[in-house]
Amino acid sequence: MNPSNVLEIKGLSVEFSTERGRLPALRNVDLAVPAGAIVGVVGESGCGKSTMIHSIVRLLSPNGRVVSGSIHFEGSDLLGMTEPEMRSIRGDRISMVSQDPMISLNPVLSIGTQMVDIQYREKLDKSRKRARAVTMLQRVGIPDAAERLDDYPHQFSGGMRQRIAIAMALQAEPSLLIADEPTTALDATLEVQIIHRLQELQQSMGCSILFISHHLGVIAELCDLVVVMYGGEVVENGTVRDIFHRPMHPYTQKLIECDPARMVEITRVQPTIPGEVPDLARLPAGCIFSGRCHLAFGKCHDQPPALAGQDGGHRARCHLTDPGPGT
Amino acid sequence: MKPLLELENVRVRFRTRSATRAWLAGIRDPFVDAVHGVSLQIAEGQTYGLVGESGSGKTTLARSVIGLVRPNEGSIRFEGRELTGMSASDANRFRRHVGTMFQDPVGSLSPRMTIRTLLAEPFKIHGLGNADLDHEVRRLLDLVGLNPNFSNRYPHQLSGGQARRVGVARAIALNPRLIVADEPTAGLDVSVQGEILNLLGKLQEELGVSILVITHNLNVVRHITDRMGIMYLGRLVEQGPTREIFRQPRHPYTLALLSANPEPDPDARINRVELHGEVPSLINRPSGCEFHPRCPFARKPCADEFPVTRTGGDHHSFCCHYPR
Amino acid sequence: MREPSPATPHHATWRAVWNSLKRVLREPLGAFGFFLVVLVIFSAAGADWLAPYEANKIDIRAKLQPPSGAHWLGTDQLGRDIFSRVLVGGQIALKVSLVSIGAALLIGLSLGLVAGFGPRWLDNLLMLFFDSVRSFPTVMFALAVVTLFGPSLTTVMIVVIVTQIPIYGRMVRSQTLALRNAEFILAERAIGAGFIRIVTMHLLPNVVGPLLILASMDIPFVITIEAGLSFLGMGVRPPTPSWGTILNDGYSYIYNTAWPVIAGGLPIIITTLGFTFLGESLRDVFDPKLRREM
Amino acid sequence: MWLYSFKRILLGILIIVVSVSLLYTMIHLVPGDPVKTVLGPRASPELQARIHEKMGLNDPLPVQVLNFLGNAATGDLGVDVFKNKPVSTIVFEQLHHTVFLVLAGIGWAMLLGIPLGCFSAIYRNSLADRITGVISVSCIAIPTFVVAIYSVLLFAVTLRWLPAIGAGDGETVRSYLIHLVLPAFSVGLGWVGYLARLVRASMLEVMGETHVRTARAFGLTERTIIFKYVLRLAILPTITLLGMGIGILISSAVFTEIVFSRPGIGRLIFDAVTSRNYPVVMGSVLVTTVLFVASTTAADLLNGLVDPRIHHRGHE
Repeated sequence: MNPSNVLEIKGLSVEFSTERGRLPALRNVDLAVPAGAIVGVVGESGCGKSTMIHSIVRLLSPNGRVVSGSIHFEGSDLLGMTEPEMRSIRGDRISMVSQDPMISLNPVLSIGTQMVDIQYREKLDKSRKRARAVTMLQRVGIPDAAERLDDYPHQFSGGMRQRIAIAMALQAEPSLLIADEPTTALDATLEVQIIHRLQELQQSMGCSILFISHHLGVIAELCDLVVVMYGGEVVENGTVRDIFHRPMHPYTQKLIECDPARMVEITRVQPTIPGEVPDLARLPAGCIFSGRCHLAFGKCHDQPPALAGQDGGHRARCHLTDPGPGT
Repeated sequence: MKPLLELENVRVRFRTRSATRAWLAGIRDPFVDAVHGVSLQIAEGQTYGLVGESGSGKTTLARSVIGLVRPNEGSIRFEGRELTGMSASDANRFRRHVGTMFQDPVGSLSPRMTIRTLLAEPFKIHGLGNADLDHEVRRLLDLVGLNPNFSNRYPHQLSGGQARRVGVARAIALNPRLIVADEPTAGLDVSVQGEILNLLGKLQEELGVSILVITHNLNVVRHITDRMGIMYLGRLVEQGPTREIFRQPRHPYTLALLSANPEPDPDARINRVELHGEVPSLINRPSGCEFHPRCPFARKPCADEFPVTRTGGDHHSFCCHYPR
Repeated sequence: MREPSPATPHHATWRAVWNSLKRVLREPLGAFGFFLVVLVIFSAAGADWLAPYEANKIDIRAKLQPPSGAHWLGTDQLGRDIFSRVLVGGQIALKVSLVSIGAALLIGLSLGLVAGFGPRWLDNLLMLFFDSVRSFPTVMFALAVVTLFGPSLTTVMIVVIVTQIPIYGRMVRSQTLALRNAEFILAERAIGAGFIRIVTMHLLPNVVGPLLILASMDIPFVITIEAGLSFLGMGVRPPTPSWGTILNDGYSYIYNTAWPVIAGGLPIIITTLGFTFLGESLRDVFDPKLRREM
Repeated sequence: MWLYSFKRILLGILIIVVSVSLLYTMIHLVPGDPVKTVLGPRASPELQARIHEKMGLNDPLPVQVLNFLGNAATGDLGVDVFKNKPVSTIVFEQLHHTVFLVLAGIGWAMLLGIPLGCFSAIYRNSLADRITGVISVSCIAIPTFVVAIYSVLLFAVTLRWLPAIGAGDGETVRSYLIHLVLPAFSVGLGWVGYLARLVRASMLEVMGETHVRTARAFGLTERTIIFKYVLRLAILPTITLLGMGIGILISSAVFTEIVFSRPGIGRLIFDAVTSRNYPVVMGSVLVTTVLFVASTTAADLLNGLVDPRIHHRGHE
């Protein structure tokens, strides 16, 4: 493991057992989050983003199972830890903000109670913990934080609830924050407010962020490094400029092309990616994207490409950019 | 150009409490204005985009156009004929000329019906049951680019994009003059969004329909609409030609909304107008210009006086004391 | 490419029923429940020619006999063959539950639709009615009705119908309210579908399934009420056999012999267990929320 | 919150008024003179007239209903013309037996059922959970009076461990309690199953919600998550069910009281019905209805206290 990385995932494969058989939701996923960096994960629905973050904190639903691979966090393998060891990391060293603020807080406990509860590791009395909670709420921009500490989640708007969720996640000053589409449920003007707040807090605390989103604009604005996922695989990773200015994988190229915000010229015919996301129960033999790729050639349909490129730098899983061994 | 659809001063009020409850709580006017004083026109063959954040009243406005919500004031004219206060049978005849698409691609299809039944339904409802329905169903599926054997499937067996195509097919089944599309791209992946937008564009070219698009996605509006309107707290704060508004937004809210749209380019430098606070509740509308508590450019008169609507050339109008 | 086959909705419905039945039978408890229910239905339907004796034939000399080859479940205090009485009693219990649940379903469905679609005041009025009937505990209500009309099978059915109406009515109402503003209903209204079309073609198909499952789970409850009232002497009039009267007769002689009591109680237990197990697994199969848990 | 409570209590009173009026009307719409039924066909016309007058049967029906309700509100439930005793006295002589029975029954059901449900939810799909499930469902399915009879057969007749008849000699608490064991067992058995199933189902539902995953992601201990974050929500439907349960049990106690020959309100109504003693029927039905509505109302109010989403509704 590279010591400058907070999180390093190597060869992670995850399966779900369902009525339709075993679904390989993640296959051979590599990902690294350097200390102090914001890493964005982009991908469309069903690409395995959520499965990946649930594997990191080891909260996969009961029918999911890690088949192979390792997840190293600050030097130790998370997959090899006992449950109490893992619990001591959750919420303290790694914390999470989830997608829908309306359902991610307990509805019958006041936010003060919830924020005090998550500080159970600290040896402080309750009033000190409450004071810390107020400070944190102020930092994320909750007006009248002290007066509202005993309010319940339903008394806050969606944007406020997401701020509270961020405050809770950053309370313990974790070294890694996993943000799972934290602004998808919010309106555009609120989205901007919250992203900026997140950026400020990240800079002042110096933590790393793993930021999951399908919104390319947000990724481009916020992240330093970007990982592109498709059908349960990492198809490309690199710096934000690599990905947006020099995309190598045809999927990445198409995805960026498809974003209507990208197009300077107004056009009535939008670019699209024809075809459908592959069915996990019947994966193609070759490249996962071959069925929809406009550049696919013979080899693509029967040989899966490897993730290749500069080590630790810009890499793509494509036969076009990686001619393969022996050539 | 002759307007196909004309809205004048439309106001839709919703009851917030029952009469007895309001009386108990001492509220004299237990209503909110979900839509207030909205006037707009859509010409034949034109695409109009209605933009706004959640709670801005854009969906309510669309529902009043298709007759699901009855406006309390104002008039809605379709091909010059007044729709408000129309008899039920006249309203039904009018519905033949308007196709509707709802937000949820799968949820807006009746779950226990096959696609075939769903597509044949408009014909049956409007007394065209003796048409060759199988032929019509195949024609519609073909038109929206779906394989004919989809007709035996049920809505939950479709992907979001496919269900959306069925929604489009239903909307155009009776050759309408106007399509009202509420968030046509909601819940779809970027790569599929384009397909639906292209489909709408193609159909518009072939059939010459007008489209009213309701969305929060500015990118969609920018590419497919001719004119657009921006709603805030139930009012239309700015409207005009789409190019014009994107080039030079005049209302500060429009400006904030446009700049809140992050570009997929790490080097794009955005002069962002950031708003304070959150959208106020409809029950407590701010005084004066209703945007002033959040407006970064607000000055003294903004808090007291309601701004008049001004026009800035080419039917570009905005409702602000100090337009940009 | 294959021509689209003109699959009728009926086709699909039967296939769906068959598929769910297969899923029910795969679970041991579901299969057990199904077996018991089939057993009960067959024995009730065939009671007339399965019963070895005439159910009311008195033979004082052979009273209170333990089970034997001649009397499989023994005889009661009047020497009547308990096995025959149990079979005929089952017929009555099933008839009462099917007829009264059917009637309650129809009335509840209509009232629920009226409450869901009607004006606010009517909704409030119906809800008040539902709540009032429900707050009249079933047994109290039964006793009150018996005071008025005297004990009879009709009384039992009236009691069941009136007490079940609010349950179905409330459920249909809440479903209707939830679906009334569902997007697919709005979409139908937008293309001009009339009220009757919306209710019959779009609302009912989505309400009836859960309602039938609920109703099937009420069958044991109704059988219990019938047996209970008959046990109290407020249901079926003697000498007509009912599981409740068999139990009551036996209870008077419980210190003499245990057989009549056991024979009267077992069919009740078998039937209620069968219907409950079957209903539970039907609900598991149909309720996707529970299935996801598995 | 107080607006909610006020509304809920008002609704409860309204429900009582409506249901009792319905019953009263029904009784008086039935053909035949209740007095004749009571006194028999050979009673003298003078006596009939006197009883008529005494029972207020000469007034128009709505007046009678109003009078009955008005009197009931002041605690006057009318007079039992047979015994010439106030109905309220008769009812309250019997009521406590039923209340003890119900509380004992639901008490042991709670003590066993709720933990059982929690256990099943925590170890869901384990063998123990499956067995608990089958037993719970069976407990629900078997009717109370069958349980009562079989328990008499087993524990009183065959094993002779416990008494089968009566409520004790009325002198020692011990004898009262011993006589309570079998009735309370039969009354509560079904509720063990109910509570276990309900607690299990609602806990599983809550455990699947996102906020529980959030709590896990903060590393809270499983103990805190189950007992503070899950149970607090999962218990809400249980409170409602218990409220209904007490009401249902009070009314269905009649079976247990008949089987065990116990005094109690169920038996009182049963006897009154068999002898067509209308004033006693009306009075005791009113009391049980009030108890039923009171317990469901109390459950809803308790729910309102525990659930902040209801609690704060008045402020918005």
